[in-house]
Amino acid sequence: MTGIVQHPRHLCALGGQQSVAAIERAIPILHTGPGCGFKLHTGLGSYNGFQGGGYSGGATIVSTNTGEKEVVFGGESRLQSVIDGALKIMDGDLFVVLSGCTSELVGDDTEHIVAEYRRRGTPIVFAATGGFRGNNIIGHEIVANAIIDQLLEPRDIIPGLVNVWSSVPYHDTFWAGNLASIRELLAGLGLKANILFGPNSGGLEAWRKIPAAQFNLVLSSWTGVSIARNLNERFGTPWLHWPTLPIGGIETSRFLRRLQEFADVDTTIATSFIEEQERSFHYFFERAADFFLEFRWDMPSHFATIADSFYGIGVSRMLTNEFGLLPLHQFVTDDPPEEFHESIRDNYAQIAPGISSNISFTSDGEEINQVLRAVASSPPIILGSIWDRDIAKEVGGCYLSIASPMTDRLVTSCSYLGYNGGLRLIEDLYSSILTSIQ
Amino acid sequence: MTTEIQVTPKSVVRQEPGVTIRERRLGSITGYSGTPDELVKISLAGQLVERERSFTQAGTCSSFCATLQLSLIQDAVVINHAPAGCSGDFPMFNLYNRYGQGKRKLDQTSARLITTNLNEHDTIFGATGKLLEAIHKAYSTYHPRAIFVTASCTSGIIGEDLESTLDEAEEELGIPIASVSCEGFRSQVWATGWDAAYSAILRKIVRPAKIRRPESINIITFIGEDYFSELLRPLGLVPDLIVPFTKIEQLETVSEAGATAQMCSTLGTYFAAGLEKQYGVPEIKSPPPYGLTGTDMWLRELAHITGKDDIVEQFIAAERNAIEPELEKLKKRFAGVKAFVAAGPSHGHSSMEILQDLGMELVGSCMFHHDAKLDHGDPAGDTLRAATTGSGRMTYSVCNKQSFELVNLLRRLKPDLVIVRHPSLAVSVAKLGIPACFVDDEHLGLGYRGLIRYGKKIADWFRNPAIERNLSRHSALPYTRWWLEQQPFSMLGGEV
Amino acid sequence: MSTTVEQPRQFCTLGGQQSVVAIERAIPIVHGGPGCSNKLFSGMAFFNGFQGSGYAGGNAVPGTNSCEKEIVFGGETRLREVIDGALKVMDGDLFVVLTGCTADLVGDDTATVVSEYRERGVPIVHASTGGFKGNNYRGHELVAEAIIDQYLQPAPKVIPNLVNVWSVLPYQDTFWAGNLQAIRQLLEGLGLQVNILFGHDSGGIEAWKKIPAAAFNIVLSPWTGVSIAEKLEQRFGTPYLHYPVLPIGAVETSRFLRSAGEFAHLQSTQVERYIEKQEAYFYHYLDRSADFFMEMRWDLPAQFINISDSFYSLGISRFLVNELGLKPGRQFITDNPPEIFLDGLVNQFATLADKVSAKVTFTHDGGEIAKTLRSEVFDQPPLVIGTSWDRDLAKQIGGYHLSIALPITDRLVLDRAYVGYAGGLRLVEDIYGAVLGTY
Amino acid sequence: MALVNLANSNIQTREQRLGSIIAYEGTAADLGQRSREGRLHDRTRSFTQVSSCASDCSICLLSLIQDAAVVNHAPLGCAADFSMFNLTNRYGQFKRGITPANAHLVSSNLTETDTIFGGIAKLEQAVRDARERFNPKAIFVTASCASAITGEDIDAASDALEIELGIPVVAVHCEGFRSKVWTTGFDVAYHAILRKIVKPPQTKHPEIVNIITFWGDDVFTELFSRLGLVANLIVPFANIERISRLSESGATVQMCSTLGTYLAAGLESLYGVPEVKAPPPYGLAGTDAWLRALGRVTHKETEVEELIASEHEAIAPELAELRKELKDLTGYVAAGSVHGHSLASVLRELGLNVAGSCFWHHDPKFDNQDPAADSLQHVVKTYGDFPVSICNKQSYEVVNQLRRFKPDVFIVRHPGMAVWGGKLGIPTFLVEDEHFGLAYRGLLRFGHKIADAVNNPSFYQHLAKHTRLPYTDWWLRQGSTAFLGAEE
Repeated sequence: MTGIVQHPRHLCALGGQQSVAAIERAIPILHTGPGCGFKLHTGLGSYNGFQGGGYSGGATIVSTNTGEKEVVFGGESRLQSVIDGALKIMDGDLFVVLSGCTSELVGDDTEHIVAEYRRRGTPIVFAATGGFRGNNIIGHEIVANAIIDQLLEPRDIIPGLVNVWSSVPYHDTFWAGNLASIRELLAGLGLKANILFGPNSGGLEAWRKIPAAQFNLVLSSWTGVSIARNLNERFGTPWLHWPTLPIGGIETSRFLRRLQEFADVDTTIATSFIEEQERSFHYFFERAADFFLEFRWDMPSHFATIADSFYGIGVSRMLTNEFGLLPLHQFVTDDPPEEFHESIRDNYAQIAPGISSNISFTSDGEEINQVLRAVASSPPIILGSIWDRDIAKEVGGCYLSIASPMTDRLVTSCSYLGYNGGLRLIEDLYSSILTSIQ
Repeated sequence: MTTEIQVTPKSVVRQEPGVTIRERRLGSITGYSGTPDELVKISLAGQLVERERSFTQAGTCSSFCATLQLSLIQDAVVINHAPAGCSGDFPMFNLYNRYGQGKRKLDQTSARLITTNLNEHDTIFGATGKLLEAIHKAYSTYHPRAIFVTASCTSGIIGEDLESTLDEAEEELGIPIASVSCEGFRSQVWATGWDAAYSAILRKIVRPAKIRRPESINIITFIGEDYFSELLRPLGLVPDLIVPFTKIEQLETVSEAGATAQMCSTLGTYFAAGLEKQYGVPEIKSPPPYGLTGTDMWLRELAHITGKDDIVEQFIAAERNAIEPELEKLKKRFAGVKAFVAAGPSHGHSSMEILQDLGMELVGSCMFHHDAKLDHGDPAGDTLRAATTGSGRMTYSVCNKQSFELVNLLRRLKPDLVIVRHPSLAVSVAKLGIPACFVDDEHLGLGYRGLIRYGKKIADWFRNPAIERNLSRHSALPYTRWWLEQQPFSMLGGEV
Repeated sequence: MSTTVEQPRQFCTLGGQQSVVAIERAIPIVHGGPGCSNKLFSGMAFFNGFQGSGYAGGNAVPGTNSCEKEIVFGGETRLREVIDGALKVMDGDLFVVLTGCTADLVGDDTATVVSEYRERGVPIVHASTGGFKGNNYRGHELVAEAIIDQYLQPAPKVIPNLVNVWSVLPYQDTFWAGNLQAIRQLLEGLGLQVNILFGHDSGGIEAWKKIPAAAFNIVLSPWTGVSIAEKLEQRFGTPYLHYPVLPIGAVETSRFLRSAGEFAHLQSTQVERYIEKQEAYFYHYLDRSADFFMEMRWDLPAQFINISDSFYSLGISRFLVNELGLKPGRQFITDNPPEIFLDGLVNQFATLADKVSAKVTFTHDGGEIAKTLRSEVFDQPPLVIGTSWDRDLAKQIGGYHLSIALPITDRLVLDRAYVGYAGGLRLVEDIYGAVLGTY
Repeated sequence: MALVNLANSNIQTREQRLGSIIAYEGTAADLGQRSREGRLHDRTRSFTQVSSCASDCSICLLSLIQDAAVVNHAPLGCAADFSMFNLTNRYGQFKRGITPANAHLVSSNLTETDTIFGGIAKLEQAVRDARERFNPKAIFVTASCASAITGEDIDAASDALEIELGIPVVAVHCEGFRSKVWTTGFDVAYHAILRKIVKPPQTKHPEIVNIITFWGDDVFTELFSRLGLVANLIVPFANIERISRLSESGATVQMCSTLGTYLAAGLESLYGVPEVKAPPPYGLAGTDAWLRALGRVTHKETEVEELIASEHEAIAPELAELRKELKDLTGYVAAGSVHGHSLASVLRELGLNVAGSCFWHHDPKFDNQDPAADSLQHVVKTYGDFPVSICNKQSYEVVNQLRRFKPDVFIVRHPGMAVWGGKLGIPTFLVEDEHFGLAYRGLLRFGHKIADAVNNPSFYQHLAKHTRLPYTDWWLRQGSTAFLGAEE
């Protein structure tokens, strides 16, 4: 997916700045051109559910704003003065220097400069996130690995402590809500989640605890695997990879049972928690059943997801196995590394017994539109980003924004993960359909 | 006896409001358990008698049926002379209205419905004053072409004199203002509500024909999409779907049409017969055009009445050819599938024909009532007989959507698929884990191409009955074990 | 407000049947005409967020479907038949017979019939809910009062910290199930034991039996439920706290929790610790999205208009004014509050915040609402928070629209809640989602 | 040297052309005087936070041309603001009764290999795709830091593609690092339009007046029709055909010289379309002067006088009310240069005091070289002096100043800044519609907006109570210029 892109859904590696902003009291320092940081805040932070800047994001992001001078004569001294200023002005516990296209292309030795500060005891690390190195999901991994490699020391294991590597902050518009849901689900099994990003995640202290975890949970189709591998090499921490968004009754229980097994949590605790959650889920499922049974005669029976594979597969499985819809065509937009393609294909190939979905790996709007024009024989449900509103209209389909960029919704703590997350998505989806028909 | 219809030369002459309820007019019943053959036989022999249930669950009433038809007339207003609770179905009519308008590319507007909101005081001192207030409000807000006033149990029991009140108002405002006697308690057969609405239209709206429009065919229907054009236009005929989404002006001239047909004989029996009696608009009496044979017969009679015999046969042949390949595919898909139908007659009978043509085996059905005869009185119109030639010995029951009986019955018959035609029954079926297909567009399965549309639609659900699976795993039914061990119709009393 | 009504937003006393449906394993038995129960199901439960039948609602509701015969000769024998059947057929713990217009008008002595069964030890009560007697807010109270009068026995001893909650109406409030769960969590957060009485996991008949043992009642409602609490005070001497504002968002929820804590004589440190934690959560998101509120407000609706019952119109107004700093337009209150509560409500709106007040109109007639608003001038598109009826009106006055009150036919509602800290966030998401969704 | 050199695809930055600066602290009067006397020197900040770049400004204008397409030759991150332009587009269409549709934007998605082996092939592909997908009347190719540093020849590529596709394909040199003054991006975009879109006049339409704007509501058409003139708002929501005939208009005006300086002056020097040189139409005096200048150029003196008289009278009572309500309030303005001057005028006109202000940069002169257009001088002369700082959106300085000046209301015109006023508990709003306070009626609109904000400050109070600033106490005790270096 290095082709040209109309309607970008993921941005460049420098987007890792948002992951820094998501760590409590962490300060991103950009060694880049003047517009980069704010553009990325715009695309990932504000015009994506209007999540906003928060503590150290948005307009506060520190940046060298490299100009002609730095491009010609190099920007290292400029970087130093900006870091000096940041240490005085910005009230933070952790500083992450991210390099952009300019400084990397002109060849500033940012790594060395940052290492100097670290030697002097400053909690500061360097992440090479030149825009051309890959997308912001890679950027997220680069940032995490940078902190791990440059800052973390071995620690004694704390039983039941689990590092969670899942939603990419800000890029997943619902990341904060989703991570909170994961914390609650794990707590239900008696596990202590080390969430690392977002409110009440503990900031630098939580990160220093990473080596003490019993295991790492990679709850994502591929993002975070490189982090878990890295941690496994450095600290020997085992890790569980669960590639499907646990959403709705069936998927969440499936995930929790696997987790219980891997973490070998007492079965009775797990079972009673799962049953309680399912009872509540199905109280509402039963009530809504009248609606689904009596309205589906004129509602779409096929759906398409235009999202990253984590959401795509999770939502597909819920809509198919729980609400009786059929997959039309799914678009994987997060540009997974080659090595993951096969497992992702397999996952879509067995959404339900005898039910599979065609998929395309692309984030290019026009390519998506052409496929949809071709396959949509009846009006489908389309779950995607704001870019996909027009094609949904064109093929007479129903539409809900679940992926970035998102400018038709304001998102705060909303979560699409877990039992309640499933109910939430169904409410939002069918409310938008009902609104559109009257 | 078709003399039930008030016949007069000109509808502008005042007539007595209201209709005789179906129990008396058509010998209709709501309780029966047996086989189609037997039911057809005793109905013809005039030996059909009602059996009452000692235990019953909430049903539906005439007021619902009457208001549904009238509230969808685009330039009329319906005033419900009742306590606020009787307007519980207003939001539903409003959604039907907006939704239907959307499909017909009309501006989406809220349904024009008003309740007189009767309270304790009114029940003692009377409420004709409030009724007049409502009429004036309706007139000043919407400037409607007509106003319908639907009665309620309360207005009926406290003996509100609607007629004189409405006449005054009609004098004053100069638009038709019709009373609709659809008090819920008057009939167990809620379909009586259709008759009440149509009688109001016949009395106050329809005008004697000035000209004749032989090519125009009245189709009495609900809210379905206009698939009738597929059948009529090739014969050079124009369908005129009534009453929903029409305007008063259009209803005034239905007397000019070349014939009247209906998508469901239970729905339009009074209206169709009335138009024939009163204005000589011939009624297509053969069963509605669903299923291959049904459609053949219907088309032939339509062609005969409208003088199209010459072209109809080749049209029939062509259509049957056109759908053949896809129909075969669907038949394979549904081969051996055991189906059950729970619906109102005669549309339920039509569904039975469709399922059989799609290659399913009918293991039983349950209709919400049964009319011993129709207003036109012609046995040729017997939809039950038409639908069950060959399957006349299956389990057949009549029950005014008593879900406790239906659930009990289905647990015994264990069908693979159930067609449901009435709100909030589907979920009871689904809780048994049986795919419950609720098809709200009554025209979906119409004619030849309808078979394909219908088959494809339910194929998708049949392929992935996840909702039913999950409900059966996680949701309890509200019935005692004792009940589920009884015979389904053990609560049916003796004949009365 | 007994004038004629266009676009109804509340129904008749028989609507109390939905409150029975909301009690776990309780079975309503309707002694009324054949269509009443179904109409009310369709108006309150289905075409209102598509809440659905549930365990024993919708078509499962036993009913006498009274007809000509019962009207002329009386319906008591018929009623007995149906009760007998119901006791055999329906698997329930509590049976509530509700009368409709027909039965009450022809004067069936339902009370006696039902009491006979009760004397035989059947858990059954009778609520006289003839539709003409009032609206379903009153119907809800009648049902609760019937159970209290005819079924509850004084408790041997009071359970400290046990509180009964009387708040939003099942089904009438489209978000009742989520809201009641939210209220329970909030009060449990203070360390109270909460008897929520309606909805999933509320305990059914056992919970109702515990009512007399409660240390106190909370009426979290502008007026509905006060009569219930008064009755409980008379019968069992249980004191009650009447808190009239539905708490949405941090300011209001914290205010509510403090007065609840005070009334229950809880350690204020314990209360404050909980509040602090919840506020931190709430304000994290308000802070995070502050960019949006401030950068978009220049053109987002400056003025909001509520068209809903006193629960929401008051709760939402206080939230939007005191938390988001929005400007109130005229507020419409549609639940027909009894005379004695009117001044209190008007006063609440007159003092929404220092320098901020709102005009109030009490009506549930869509025609009057439309006329009033069409006659007003809006310098910027207003935000109309009301029912699905109000979509056209919002369009006509060039405003934005969100459905939050009965009837809701443009949304599917499951466990969504607008009450509490998280509820406030949810409401903000929905309001601005509705606005942003228009382009 | 002539202002516009059509032969050259590139132009001088504002630093070079106008001597623009991004750092200053003092007063409006002093800043104006130094500017006029050529004694204005920039200062460097040793510490900085993110700002904006030229690419931002270029794309936002070009992507709103309804039948054009923009190809961003850059890594995907530079496309991060696509979704913002898309909302601006959809929203603007919605307000203008056009069915909302996505903006025509494509990124060539440069990757590591492209930086080594070159990305021109991908650019060509992107342009061809854009042609096929949107069938545009013109395609703009916007450069990026990466494409510029690796030396991609986008001019050659564009010219070749123009011949191949038969529509204008225009290179736009808006790479972020070239200028510290991001408004250079406007100039580059307008230069591209002058170079390849605008045609020499076939005929003249003296009644048509070009109005250089952003995406604000159209408040001009009605106003101008009363003068017998036709308002021609450009370039957002215009089409290529209309833009190609800018040379035929009777005059060009702007609501903000920071935005339109290059285009307005360019149209005059290339095609003799007179530029109306006056302070911007904000505040009574400014609007009067602006209209009179317009009247002179278009020979509508009498109509203008009538208009001025009637409008003054129409708003007088309500304005008096507002002034009473807002009396003694103090405001702080943060906005892009000239529009900042305009907002200051509006505040003063409404009776507020300008406690402080912060403009993103300062142009000591404009391309028309005419002192009549000196907006800063106009404010000072009309309303008196006020504190001014020049700072390219450095929130740490703004926060520092806001805490010092403690204004009653904070008026912002730029995403990302408003929230800092809120976090300090100051009633704040962002003026996204640049025409919101324009002319006479705008004063009233604006006044009511301020009243609403100060009458119910609850939102800001809660925010301030529950939020934490990311700045050290040390910094908040410093003067806001602590990191400004010496004059260069």
